[in-house]
Amino acid sequence: MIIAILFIFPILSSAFLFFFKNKQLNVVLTAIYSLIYLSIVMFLVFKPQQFTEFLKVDSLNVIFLLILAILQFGISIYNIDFLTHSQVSIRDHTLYSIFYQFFVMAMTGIILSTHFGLLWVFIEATTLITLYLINFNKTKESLEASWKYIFICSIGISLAFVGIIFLSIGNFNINSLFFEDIYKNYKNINPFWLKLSFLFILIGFGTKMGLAPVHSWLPDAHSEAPSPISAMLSGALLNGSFLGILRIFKVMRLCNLDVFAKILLLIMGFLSLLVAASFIVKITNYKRMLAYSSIENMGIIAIGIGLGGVGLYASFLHLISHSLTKASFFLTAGNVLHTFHTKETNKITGILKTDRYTGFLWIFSFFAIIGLPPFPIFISEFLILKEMIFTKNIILFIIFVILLTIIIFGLGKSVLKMVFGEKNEHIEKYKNSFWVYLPQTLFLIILVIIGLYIPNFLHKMIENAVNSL
Amino acid sequence: MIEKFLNILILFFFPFLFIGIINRVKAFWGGRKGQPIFQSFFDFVKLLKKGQVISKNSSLIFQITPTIYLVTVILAGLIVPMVNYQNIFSFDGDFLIFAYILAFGRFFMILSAMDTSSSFSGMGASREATYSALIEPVFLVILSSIGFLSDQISFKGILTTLQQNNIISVLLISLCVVAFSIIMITECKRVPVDDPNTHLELTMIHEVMILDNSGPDLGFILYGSYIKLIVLSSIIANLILPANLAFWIALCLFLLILILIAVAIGCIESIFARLRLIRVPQFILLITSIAILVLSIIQFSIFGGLK
Amino acid sequence: MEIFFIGLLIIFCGFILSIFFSEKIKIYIVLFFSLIGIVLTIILPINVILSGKSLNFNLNLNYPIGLASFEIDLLSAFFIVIICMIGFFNIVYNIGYLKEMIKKNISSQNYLFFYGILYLSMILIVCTKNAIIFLILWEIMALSSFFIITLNSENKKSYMSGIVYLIAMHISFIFLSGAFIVLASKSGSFSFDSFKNVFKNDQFLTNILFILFFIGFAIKAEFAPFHYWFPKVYPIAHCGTLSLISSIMIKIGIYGLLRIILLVQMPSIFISYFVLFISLFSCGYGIIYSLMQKNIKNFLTYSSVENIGIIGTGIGIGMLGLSYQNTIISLLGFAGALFHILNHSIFKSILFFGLGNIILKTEHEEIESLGGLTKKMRTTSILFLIGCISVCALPPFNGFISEFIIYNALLNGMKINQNLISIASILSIGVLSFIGSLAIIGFTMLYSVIFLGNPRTIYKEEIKEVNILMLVPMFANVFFVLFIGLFPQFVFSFITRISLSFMSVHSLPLMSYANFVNLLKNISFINIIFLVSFLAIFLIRNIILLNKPIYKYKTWDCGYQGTSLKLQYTAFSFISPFLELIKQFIPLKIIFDKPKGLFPKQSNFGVRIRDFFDYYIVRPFSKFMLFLMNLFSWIQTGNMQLYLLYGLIFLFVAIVVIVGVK
Amino acid sequence: MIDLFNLLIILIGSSMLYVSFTYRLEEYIKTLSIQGFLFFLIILLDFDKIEILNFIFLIIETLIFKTIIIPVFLSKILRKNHINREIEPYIPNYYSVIIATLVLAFGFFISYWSNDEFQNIRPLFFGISISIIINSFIIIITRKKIITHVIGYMFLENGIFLLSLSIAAEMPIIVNLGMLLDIFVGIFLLGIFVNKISSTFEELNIDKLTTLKD
Repeated sequence: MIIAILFIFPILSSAFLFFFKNKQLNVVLTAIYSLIYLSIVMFLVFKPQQFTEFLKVDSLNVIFLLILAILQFGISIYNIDFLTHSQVSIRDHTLYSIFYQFFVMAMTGIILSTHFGLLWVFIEATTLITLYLINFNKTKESLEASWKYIFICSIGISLAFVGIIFLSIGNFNINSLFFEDIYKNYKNINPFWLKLSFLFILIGFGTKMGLAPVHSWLPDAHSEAPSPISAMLSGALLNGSFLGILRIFKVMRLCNLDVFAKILLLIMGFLSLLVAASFIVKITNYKRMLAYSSIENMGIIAIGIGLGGVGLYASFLHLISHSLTKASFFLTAGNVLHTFHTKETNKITGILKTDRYTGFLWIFSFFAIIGLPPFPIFISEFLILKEMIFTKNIILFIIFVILLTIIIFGLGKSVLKMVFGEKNEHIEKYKNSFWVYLPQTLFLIILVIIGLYIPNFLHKMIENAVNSL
Repeated sequence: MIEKFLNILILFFFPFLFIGIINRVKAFWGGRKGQPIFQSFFDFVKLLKKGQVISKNSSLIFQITPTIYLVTVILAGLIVPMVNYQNIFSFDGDFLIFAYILAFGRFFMILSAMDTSSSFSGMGASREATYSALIEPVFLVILSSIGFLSDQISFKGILTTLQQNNIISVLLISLCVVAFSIIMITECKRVPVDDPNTHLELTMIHEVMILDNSGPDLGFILYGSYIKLIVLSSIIANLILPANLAFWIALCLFLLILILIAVAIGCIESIFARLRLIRVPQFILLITSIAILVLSIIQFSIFGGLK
Repeated sequence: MEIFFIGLLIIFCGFILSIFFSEKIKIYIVLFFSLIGIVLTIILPINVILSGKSLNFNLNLNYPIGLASFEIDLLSAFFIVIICMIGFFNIVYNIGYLKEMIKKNISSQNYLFFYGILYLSMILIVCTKNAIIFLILWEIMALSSFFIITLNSENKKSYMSGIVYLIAMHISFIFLSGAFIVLASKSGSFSFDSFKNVFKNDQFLTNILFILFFIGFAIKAEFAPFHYWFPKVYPIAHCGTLSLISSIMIKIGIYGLLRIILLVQMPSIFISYFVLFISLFSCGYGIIYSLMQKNIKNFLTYSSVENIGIIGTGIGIGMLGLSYQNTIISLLGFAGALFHILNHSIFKSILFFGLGNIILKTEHEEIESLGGLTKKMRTTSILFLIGCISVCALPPFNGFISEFIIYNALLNGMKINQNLISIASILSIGVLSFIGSLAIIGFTMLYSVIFLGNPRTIYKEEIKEVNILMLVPMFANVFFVLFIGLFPQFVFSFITRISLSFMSVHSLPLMSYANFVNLLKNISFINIIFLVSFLAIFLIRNIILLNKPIYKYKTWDCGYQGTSLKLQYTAFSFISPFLELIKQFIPLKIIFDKPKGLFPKQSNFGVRIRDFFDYYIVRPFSKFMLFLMNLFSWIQTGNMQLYLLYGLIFLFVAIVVIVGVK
Repeated sequence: MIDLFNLLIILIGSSMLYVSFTYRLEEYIKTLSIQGFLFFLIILLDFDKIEILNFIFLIIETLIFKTIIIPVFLSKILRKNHINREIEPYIPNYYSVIIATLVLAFGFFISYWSNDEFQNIRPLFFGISISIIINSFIIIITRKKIITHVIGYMFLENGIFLLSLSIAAEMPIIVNLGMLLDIFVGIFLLGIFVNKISSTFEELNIDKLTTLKD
């Protein structure tokens, strides 16, 4: 029953907030929600339980739940300062908090749902909820970004729906869209329809996940959204769609069609890497750059799944690490934006000299994302490389490392240029409040711990997830 | 033991005679009577008695260099075999330390030339550095190639290897003699690489480096360069000398060859003009090809079955 | 083994504590902790070298790593001793440097913290026996060195250098990880010991893997064709950092190479010649380019390329000895290489410390703008001179000793009656001596232009000697230079013990060993005679001059009466006779604005020298890569309909494939 | 009976031809409405197969939402923004017609081609709905007005709806609910968005929305 709180609380609190419209109250309630959320998830992680027929914690989604809990906890902390400082009206402030809570709720729905239809509904719900958040700044650009976001994602989601229809055509004899039922009766599924269904769901959810060639909304939306929301999008929303893909991937695997699925995932993964690489080297807007980096990392996750074997483990590890890293990166980008008032890389130099702590967070997030130890992306990428050689895919190995090197070059060029160098004269030394550094530091510390020594419970969790796949 | 004693004697005193002979030969070609045969010795003593003029710009390096130069040359002379193939220090790879000790002296000579902050000395220094860079590898390659012929890797062993037994040996010896002569001419800065008598600074090498030295320091440097002549000539002499001769014959032949070399240098300096500076590297690079020739002949003679 | 880790922990604590204290206090905390820590750390490795017994330490870590085993064997112990000793001098120097910085009110930006991480990662790398941990530490080393290079940089272009460095380290990592993973896929484990069998069984694979490893390590160790990164990176770092990097960190690359050779046990002739060839190439390349550098930091780092080449030559000849199964050669080769590693880290420290002092005081890095410092910084100039002589491998200092051993290995290599190896050895001797004499050109130029003569520019402020903390490490290193130069036989006996571990035959014919010790005794004897006779004659000279008049007068200027600072010989004109000989092979750009008209006002002459590999290979390649990436840049046009079209096309093609394939 | 079914489906498919032919946006909306009504007829014909509650939902969705509310809502937006025709599409309309025809033919072809894979649904459902989906994609891609994109999206939804009707008997009710919600909220937001965009950008043209690019 404890799961119910996760859904009931935001509804009640947003109703409450809607009537009172007080900035302090908004922040406090959001923070309370995130704290409750975190503690409940911590409880659930160690004692999985079923809420209803439709919502359940199983060994696969528990990882996603954990990531979401930690992420939204950190981002709620960040919100404390982010919203109070910026000049927004009380109405917007309240709506932001409400939608933020709804977003977390919908994400929880995606993660916990046990039914393809429900999963789909929740994913669509996140699209609609985040629409407001992306358009929060209400500029021309943000409007354009949110238009592209909603349109492309809606079409993608519709395609995913076609995929679900195909699935139900294929499993005519089972007549159910519960994961469990499908997994149990996998022998009765028609492979032709299953393949079609996988393709459509992959493209549909892949749109939301940001896999090339259907990634195109992602840079726009990520760059125009407020930084905490970009962090949420990158760290949580993309994962949610990935979970959807994993659910259908398992069906493919049971039906011995995983070669087909893996080839598709590999193609999309490498396309994502290629796209990310070709844009990261020339980009001039650092938030867009981070968005492309998200595309890259989603590509790596897809490649990991596509390789199978240790790659699965690596993918999950990468998922966790990427969420935290990218969240930290985006939140720091928020600090930078706040200090320098520009998203142009060329106009920013000397972050270290302007705001030393932000500078260090920025550069460490960079190192975390390019996979240097002691950050865990190193391990996940290493495992993926290992799997490539173990399965004798030398060509893939070479392409992979070349693209990664280009990406590192592109990211590093911008990031280091911003961090080092002379201080901008017209920008006064800015002292941010404690709250905008805390979450990033928290995330990075967690990452370093994972990178140096994967805790046993996490290791087991990932292994269970891999086994359940 | 007596050889070692003789070696030291030759090393310290023969140089003056050697220079005297050269000067006499040059005087002969010039139709003059020439200076006394030990004039260089008298000059040396005179210089030792004098005081010094030191450049304001110079530092300690300028003052220690002449001593270092002299010491290195003498030390090199102790390593090189002279009378009856005997040298004072003999061990495997001693020719390496020979080359490197000479290089040490050169190192300081260059520094001292640069120390005066005169642009003329700098010119000489840079030329000296470049030309010696070209000859040092050749020196080592030739010696180690000969060493390869007989598995000897000490100076003594290498120089005794080549005997006029067969046509190959004679060929090698003559090539080596040519090579070492060029090395000697370059190292000691004689004609046609450099002319010790001219005083046109722009074209000189060695003389221009020591423009600012005076008094005992100049004496040390001159003495050092005389000894260097002897040291390098004795390598040539030992190359030509046949092995296993009786001691006295060997000694006499050795001295004879040294004197012949002095005469030859005198003749060359009288007959030939100094090369243009641009041609000098080409002249020096000639020995690189000789070295490669020596190496290939030796390789061919061993692995081609000619031995 | 515990005491070793306790030592490391103490060092680490010192560096960690440095974050929390103010600038003035933290340097002493670090000094204190690292002194204690290093003493504790160095005990066991020294014991290992003395006793010859290796130490083990196992640690069970979580999933991707598994069993992490650390072992201090002879090779590791050797490197640990070098890192600890020379590294300690580096710490002292850097603390002195920071003291000067504090005077200038410049924050050290957690420099010491990253310094400590780098220091520890290097120590741990050399004793780990697990490939994954090796790679992790390798990357941590790269990361921390990145920070110490870039953090305090005042250079505006420092970010570009930083990224070049990162990319270079990443490429090195890729090669290494690829090779390690292939090995692991054959052996089933990431532990070093399990790799031995793979190497033993598959000759072809061994060759390929060795080349991969070699490239990976060579990028770190700056072997010539793989060195492209450092001319861009080093100028931004200050010399305290560079001395650590150049004298120790790049040796970790050599360590990796040696470790792989230890695992390969019996390298094939092909890879041995490969190593020898690359090393000789990098010798020549390094020294020729070092001559032409305008930046004094780059001068020294190119000279590191040369010295790494010499080390590599030793390794190559040692490997040839292994493949021809000749113990003496491989013993001498490896011993020479190890000896040169030690020597290079000693004299390179001196040189970089000296440069650091100069740059700190004059704030000039261009070689052409220095001069006349010997009158202002007397101690530094003398110590630097000793470093210069040593790096030119001239007796009686330590550089000569190691080169002499390598020469001896080559001379012995000649004795193997094989066409190829004899030619190779003789030519190697030629190349080595050639680069030796080029080094003389280079370092005489460097020293004389920096220290001798008159200043070429007017310095900002009065130049004084640096503080004592910056001089002490130089003195310590000079002591080692002299000690090793004069008494090489003592150190040699330890080094042969280490180099013996490369051979499966662990007993050397006593005869030949005694021979070499005698040989070195001879060298030692000659060196001592050299010093003594120099002192004696100099004394005599001074006695002669005692009552003679000594005039100080201006330099004789051949009658030309103009005096200008610019009339001095410059660095470029010094090397131009040599440059004339090789200028066809070097991408030179000569900038020459001729004086025009009857009354010419301004004219200009300059030469820009570019690195061959950077100019002809790396740059075109990276441009090509960027061009390739640019081919795809039309994707994100901003037109949403196009985005949908991509999806549609992808969907359509996939459907056709599915329906078509069935 | 089957023939009637197929006739209705083909009618829905052919209505796309009309859409690709016309310039007038009012006609688009009318077609949308007609399609909704045709769906209603199909459901009526399928009366016996569907359980009663689900049936009622489908009736409401098709007859009220698809036939009345959405078209009315859209035409309101049109009138409010004074848009009535689609000018200068990326490709001329006669090409659009040809392409639409080809796609429709392709739909038939697929239905015929993969006949043996269909154990449980009518082949024509599959083929025609695929062709509608592709056709609406083409409309979205070739037209420039944002409102046309919204309408195109509605056609896409209709295609999917047609597909889902093929298994309406098996689909749990929650999915229909979700779909309804999706369409409702989607249109609601899209409509608001069109208003917002028109007030921000002055002209409802997609060319204005290309500032975010790399």
